[in-house]
Amino acid sequence: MLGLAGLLTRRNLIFTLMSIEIMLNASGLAFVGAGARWAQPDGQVMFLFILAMAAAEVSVGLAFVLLFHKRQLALDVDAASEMRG
Amino acid sequence: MILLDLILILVTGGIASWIAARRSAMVARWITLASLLVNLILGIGIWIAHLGRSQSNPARWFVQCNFNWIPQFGIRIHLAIDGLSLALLLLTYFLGIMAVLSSWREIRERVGFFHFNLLWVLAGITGVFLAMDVFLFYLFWELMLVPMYFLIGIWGHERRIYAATKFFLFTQLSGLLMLIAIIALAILHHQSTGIFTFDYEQLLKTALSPRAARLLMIGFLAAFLVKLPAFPFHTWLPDAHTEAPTAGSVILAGLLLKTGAYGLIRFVLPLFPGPSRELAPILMSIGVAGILYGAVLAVGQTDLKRLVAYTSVSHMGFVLLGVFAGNEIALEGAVVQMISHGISTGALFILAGLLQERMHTREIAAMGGLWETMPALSGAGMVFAMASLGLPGLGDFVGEFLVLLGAYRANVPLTVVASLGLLAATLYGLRVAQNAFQGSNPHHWKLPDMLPREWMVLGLMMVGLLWIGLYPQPILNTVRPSLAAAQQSAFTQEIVRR
Amino acid sequence: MLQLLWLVVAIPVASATLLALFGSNLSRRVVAVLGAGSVGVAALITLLIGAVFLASPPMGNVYVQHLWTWMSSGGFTPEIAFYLDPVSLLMLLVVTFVGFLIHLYSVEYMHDDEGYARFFAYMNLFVASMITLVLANNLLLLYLGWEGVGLCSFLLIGFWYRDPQNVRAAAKAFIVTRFGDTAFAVGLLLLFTRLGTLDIQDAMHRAAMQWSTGSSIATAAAALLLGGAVAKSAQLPLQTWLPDAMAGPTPTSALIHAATMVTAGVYLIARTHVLFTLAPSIQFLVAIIGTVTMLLAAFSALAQRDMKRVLAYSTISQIGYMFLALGLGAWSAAMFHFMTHAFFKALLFLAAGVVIHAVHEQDLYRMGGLRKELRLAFWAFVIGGSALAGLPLITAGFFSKDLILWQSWAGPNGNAWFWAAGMTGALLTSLYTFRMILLAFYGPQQLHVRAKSGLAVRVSLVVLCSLSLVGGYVDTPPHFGGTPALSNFLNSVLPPLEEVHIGPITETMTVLSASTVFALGLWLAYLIFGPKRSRQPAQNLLEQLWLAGWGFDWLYDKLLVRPFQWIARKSAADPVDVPINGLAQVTVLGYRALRLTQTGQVRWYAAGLALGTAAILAIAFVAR
Amino acid sequence: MSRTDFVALLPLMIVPATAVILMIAIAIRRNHKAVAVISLGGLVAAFGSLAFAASVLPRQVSAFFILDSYSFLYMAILLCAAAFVFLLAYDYLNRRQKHPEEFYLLVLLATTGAMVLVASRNFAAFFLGLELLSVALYALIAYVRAESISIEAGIKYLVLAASSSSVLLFGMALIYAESGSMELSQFTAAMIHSTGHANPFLVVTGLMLVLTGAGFKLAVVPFHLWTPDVYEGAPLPVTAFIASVSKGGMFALLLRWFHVNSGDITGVPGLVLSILAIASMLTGNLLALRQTNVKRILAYSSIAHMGYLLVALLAGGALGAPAATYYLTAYMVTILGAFGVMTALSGRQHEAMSLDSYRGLFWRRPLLAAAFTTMLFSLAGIPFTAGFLGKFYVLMAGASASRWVLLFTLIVSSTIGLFYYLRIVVVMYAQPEGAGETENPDDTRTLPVPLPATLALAALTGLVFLLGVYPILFWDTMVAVTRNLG
Repeated sequence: MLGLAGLLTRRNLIFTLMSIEIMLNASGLAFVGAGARWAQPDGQVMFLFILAMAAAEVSVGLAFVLLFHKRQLALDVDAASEMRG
Repeated sequence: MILLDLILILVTGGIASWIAARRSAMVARWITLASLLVNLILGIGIWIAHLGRSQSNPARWFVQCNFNWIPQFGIRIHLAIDGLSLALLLLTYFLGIMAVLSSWREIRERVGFFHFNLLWVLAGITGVFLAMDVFLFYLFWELMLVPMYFLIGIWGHERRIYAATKFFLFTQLSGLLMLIAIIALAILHHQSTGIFTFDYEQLLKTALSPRAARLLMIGFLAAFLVKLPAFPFHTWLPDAHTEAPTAGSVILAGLLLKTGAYGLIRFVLPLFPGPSRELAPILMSIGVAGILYGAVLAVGQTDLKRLVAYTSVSHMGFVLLGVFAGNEIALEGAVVQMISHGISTGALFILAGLLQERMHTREIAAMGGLWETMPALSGAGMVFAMASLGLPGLGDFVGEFLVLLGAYRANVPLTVVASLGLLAATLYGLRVAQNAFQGSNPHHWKLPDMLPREWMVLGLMMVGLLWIGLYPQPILNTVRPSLAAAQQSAFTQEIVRR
Repeated sequence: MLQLLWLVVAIPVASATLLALFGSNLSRRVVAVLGAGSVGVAALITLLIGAVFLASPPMGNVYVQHLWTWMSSGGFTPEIAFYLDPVSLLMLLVVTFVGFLIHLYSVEYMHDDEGYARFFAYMNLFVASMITLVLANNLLLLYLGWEGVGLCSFLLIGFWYRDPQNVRAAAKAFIVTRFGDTAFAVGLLLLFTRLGTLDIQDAMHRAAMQWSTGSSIATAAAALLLGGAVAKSAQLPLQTWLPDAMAGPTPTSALIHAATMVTAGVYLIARTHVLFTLAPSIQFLVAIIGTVTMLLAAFSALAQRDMKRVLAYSTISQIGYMFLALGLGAWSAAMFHFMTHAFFKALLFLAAGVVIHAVHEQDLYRMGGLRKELRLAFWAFVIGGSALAGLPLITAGFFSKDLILWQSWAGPNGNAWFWAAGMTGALLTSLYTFRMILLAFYGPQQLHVRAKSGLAVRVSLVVLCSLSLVGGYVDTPPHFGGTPALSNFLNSVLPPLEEVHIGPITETMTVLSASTVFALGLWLAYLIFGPKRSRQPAQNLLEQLWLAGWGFDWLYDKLLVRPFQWIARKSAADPVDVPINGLAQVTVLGYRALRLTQTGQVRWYAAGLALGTAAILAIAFVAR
Repeated sequence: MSRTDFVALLPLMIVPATAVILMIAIAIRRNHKAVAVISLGGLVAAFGSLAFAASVLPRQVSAFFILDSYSFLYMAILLCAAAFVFLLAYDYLNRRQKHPEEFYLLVLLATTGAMVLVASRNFAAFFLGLELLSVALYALIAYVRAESISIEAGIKYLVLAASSSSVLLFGMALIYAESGSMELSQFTAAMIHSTGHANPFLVVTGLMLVLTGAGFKLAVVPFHLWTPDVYEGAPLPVTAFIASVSKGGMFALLLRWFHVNSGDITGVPGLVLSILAIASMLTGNLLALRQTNVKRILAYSSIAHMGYLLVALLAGGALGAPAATYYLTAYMVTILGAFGVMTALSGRQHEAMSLDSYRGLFWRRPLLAAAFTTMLFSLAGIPFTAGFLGKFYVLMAGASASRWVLLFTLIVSSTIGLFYYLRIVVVMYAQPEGAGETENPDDTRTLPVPLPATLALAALTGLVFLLGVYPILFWDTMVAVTRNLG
């Protein structure tokens, strides 16, 4: 999926978050589609949930981005690899 | 109930001496000694109480105690004692006392914790010899390891960590294999009878398909052969024995190895009669291989304790040979061998300990000509060396000869090869006796001879060996019924004489 | 009276224990009293018992004293019980008596040695085990004594433990004999498994019942026992340990390596003669071994420089005679020769001890002309020597050897070859004996004598001298009094001597030729080694070979010792450990490999997530 | 929504309610002690309400929640775990945090999430609970702002958790698309006959994707990569929380919906799960083999332990579920204890992570060391500890389902595991020389263990032995509770 690709390729944290967003929405879309197939509202309900959650996630994520930026003036994900092994 | 006490005394004694050690090390030592003495006396009491019985009445157990524990799986705290357990228990406490006395001066720091571990190992061993519930047996089997691991790992010599870990891993892996076998056995019993039980006597009645029996037996064998140790699963032993402190080596060689043999006799033979008969030739050959391999490697060693360790491999090979030879003589010989090997090898380790205490080395090359400075100790060394090379009149000979005698019926060529072990034994026996004590004294050692305490320890052990060597009958009478019971199922008909 | 039998063992054991435990704190006097006294008492008791036994023979000439059942397991019930019959009585008398004399001798001889108490402890222990061996009523107990004497011999050879030479010699003796012992042990296994008992009498009886003559089992059993006997009695091919065993103190050599222990093999075979008669091939083999050993050892004795080594080889050769006798089926002849040999060989050794003590030298070629200063020793040597060489009529050795020689022709298995070999042996014997005496006591004196012998030594020497002279009259051939007392005495146990081959060789002829070879040997010795001749040892190759005891040592060293040591050294690091440590290595490698996956990079982790998902999807669909 | 429903939901409400109260409290005035007390009180109240509500079980509240003895049991366990986390955290926070109050808030929320997971009955509830848990965790992990590694850990966890949950969602979507119902019981159906559907392709894919999501939370190979970093980066109490509560909640759900009582799991899901289990057991233990950072060691070991749990899950049958439950409980107790000791040993600057900081511990702080030893042995499965009986039950279950391959992997890998547990033990009992003291003199030796932590540790150690020696207390209930699953 596009989102995944983005997640893997882009080094910039912002982009990373965005691609996560995309992935979430994709699955949301899938729900809607499924809901449509069975003509049930549940799909849309689920989609709403997902949106809310995505929002929450991204907000926290952005907070991290700020902190991280403060620390090492960069938005490079790979910079965040102190811990390994 | 008294059986439970045997264990509890040791457990509490251990804790007590740990606490007491904060005040003074001496107290801790005395507490340990006392609790062991009490147990020894209790054991002798049981013996006296049932001396006559062991022949006369058919009842299997002298004393029993049996409580519920985990009812869902029919796991019970079932302890019982018969001749075999009794003999081994007496050995346990005897050697335990010897171990405490021999480490009287050797252990200086953390005395309390040392004796705590010591007593807990012995408690575990006691449990192993008493447990008649297979699950409980496994618990004690494992309980032995942990304190022993600490004994080696904390008070051991240079490569103690390596040795201790190796010991633990070997025994643990093999133990887990046994655990699976135990569980599988219980489940099979459950499937056939609908009741969950781990009780020894119940499981004896389990009907097993030959294939299942063989697999389960292999599970049990894994644990026991590693513990015995049988070639080629022995490599943990030289390291552990060499690195352990004196007391540790004594208990390892004298008792832990015996738990393996005990397991073979108590569980493998009666639980899996069929496979034991099928696999007997293989196992006997393993035993013989161990006899020769251990002996040859012993000759090659330069480290005194390591040498003695390999002699244990050789001696326990005799035990394995005897257990699966499949007749009364060999089996009884195996038991005698277990006991006398416990004493003789234990004594040799104590001796090595005394030497290391004085010379701060275990290298045989660094010794030589010690006779002129320590005649008494050297004399003792000579005696025990002779014992371990199987000199008639001393314990080991009786065991080995009976084993060979029985094995000869089962398998002539193997026995002939095994008797070459006696020859190899001469070589390492002389290596101990001569390279350490005789010859010139190139390093000009001037060392104090044995102290009264050390005299007492080694003297008692000599007496023990002489007793077994010249009049083993009491032991034989004590263990005979249990061995017979173990065998009836295993070798219903003795291999016919040709 | 006979009930005292157990004391004969118990007393030496007791004193040995006392000496071992407290010897270091006791005064030499006490030690001497304990050490020699205990054996003396044992000897006295033996005399009493012997007297009673002769005066009023018990039922069937046998007295058995049961002490306790050693062990009892699955029908295997060896006892600690003593069995007294003429044969064991004879052995018992010799052991305790010669034993006592040698102890007496040692009281003085070892007096200045630091290990005085230790020495007597070992010696007493030896006497005890030897007596056990002799009196054992079952083979296991006999084996106990057998190993016991082996141990004591080991301890005494290495008595002066500071010299690595001695230590090595001790080890050699122990290991070589242990070869035989192992064979012996296997023999016991076989006997019990097939006969169901190790009680000597029962076993022999059942064997005679169950096994046909020449049956493979009987052969095997006999062969195994023979293995034990060969090693103990230093016969081919296991004779190599005895010459080195001379490293021990001289009394030890006298008692253990001449008079008693080394003849245990003879005793064993005599005891189990039934087996050997059931296995003719093996019995014949015994004769062959005896003959060959006798000759080879005699040649070696001829080339030795060391006085004690000469005696050692002569011992081997004389035991060869006994084996020959056994092989011939002349059991009582073997016992007879054992007895006389015990007397004169002990005498020779003790005398040699005196000489060595006096001049601190064992090399014959450095001695010479000692006869003036060491009169007693000289006469002891002359008497002992002529007994060994078989000086007709007046020495014990003559009669016993003559009996064997005659049997080697006339006996059931006898033939001309054995007879001839026996004669050659006799010739060599007298040759090397007188070589020794001439070299040591004639010619110019080179060393001055430091020590004179005291009372104890004199007494024991004199007694032994007289015994080696008169000891032979207990059993004389027809022409000379003809009182086969000993043979008759032993007949209740050992089958009587029979004479199947008559003519062309007659007994008279044997006697005469024996006497001639004696004289011939003496004359040759005088020619070659006499006072007038050069005193340099000939250096030709043959003698070198003889000196080295036919190079057996060299052979065994190459064939057995070195290969084994090599294996032991190579495998010391326990090859089995390698694969196991390898396993450990593998796990560590696994760790290293997996560790690489923990890069710490989010994107890599995300990729891992994706790949993982892909993987399980793949599995899922492949599996369907 | 009737009154009984309300009663039944009580526990699920009290916890978030407490959170709300906390918010207000904090807004009014910051007071660590008070906050701690309130939150503990909340947990206790919730616990009590469990007992109270137990009368109306079992009950299905709306399409979202299923409240039966099973979910209640797990809720109870989770609540206790959270309580222990509080007790351990209190002093830790005192020592190294200016504003420790929000911690409780977040933990309470996360706990709520976990409880929702346990009780959830359809995809929506599942998703809600999961996200509630995760989002709270993001914050918690990066909670101690002093440490840059915490932030790193936070970012990693966020990115990965988010993407994994999106995968999970997609999977659910697919299943929904195929079956047309949001019921979690679809899983069970799918487990049993994934081929039975009109379009198995979708179902299987969905199932696998769901597994990915779940596997990520449980840190099962190959979804484990985050574990060590997050464990290391997160503050110790949080690590303890992740290890116990978040995994516990997730596994409870998995056990409920993937467990098949009729017998063991077979077919494709069975195969996949087995592979995951084996991979986890081996990988986890191997990765920990030479680690020198205790936190990471425990992280890796947790991977292995999840593998053991999967074995029980796979075994199924009458024994599987209770065995898994027992093992999980034992594991939670033990791991809480282990991290508890580490927390108690951690000073102002450093957490006691490096192996060296444990050198000779036994001779300085015998009791703490003894407790730690107990925990390690329990993890290693030495008899008389909870871990052993847990393993024993798992083996029983596996053996009765005759899943021999899994069992042998289990014992082999746990032998490997023993090695590194022993390494820690050895260090603790080694002579107290070496880097031990010099590195961080302020703590580990002088540091007093405060009352709450002491209580918690004592209780946990006690529990470990109780679970190890007298299992009857728990076993029966677990059997009863899990009887009517799947």
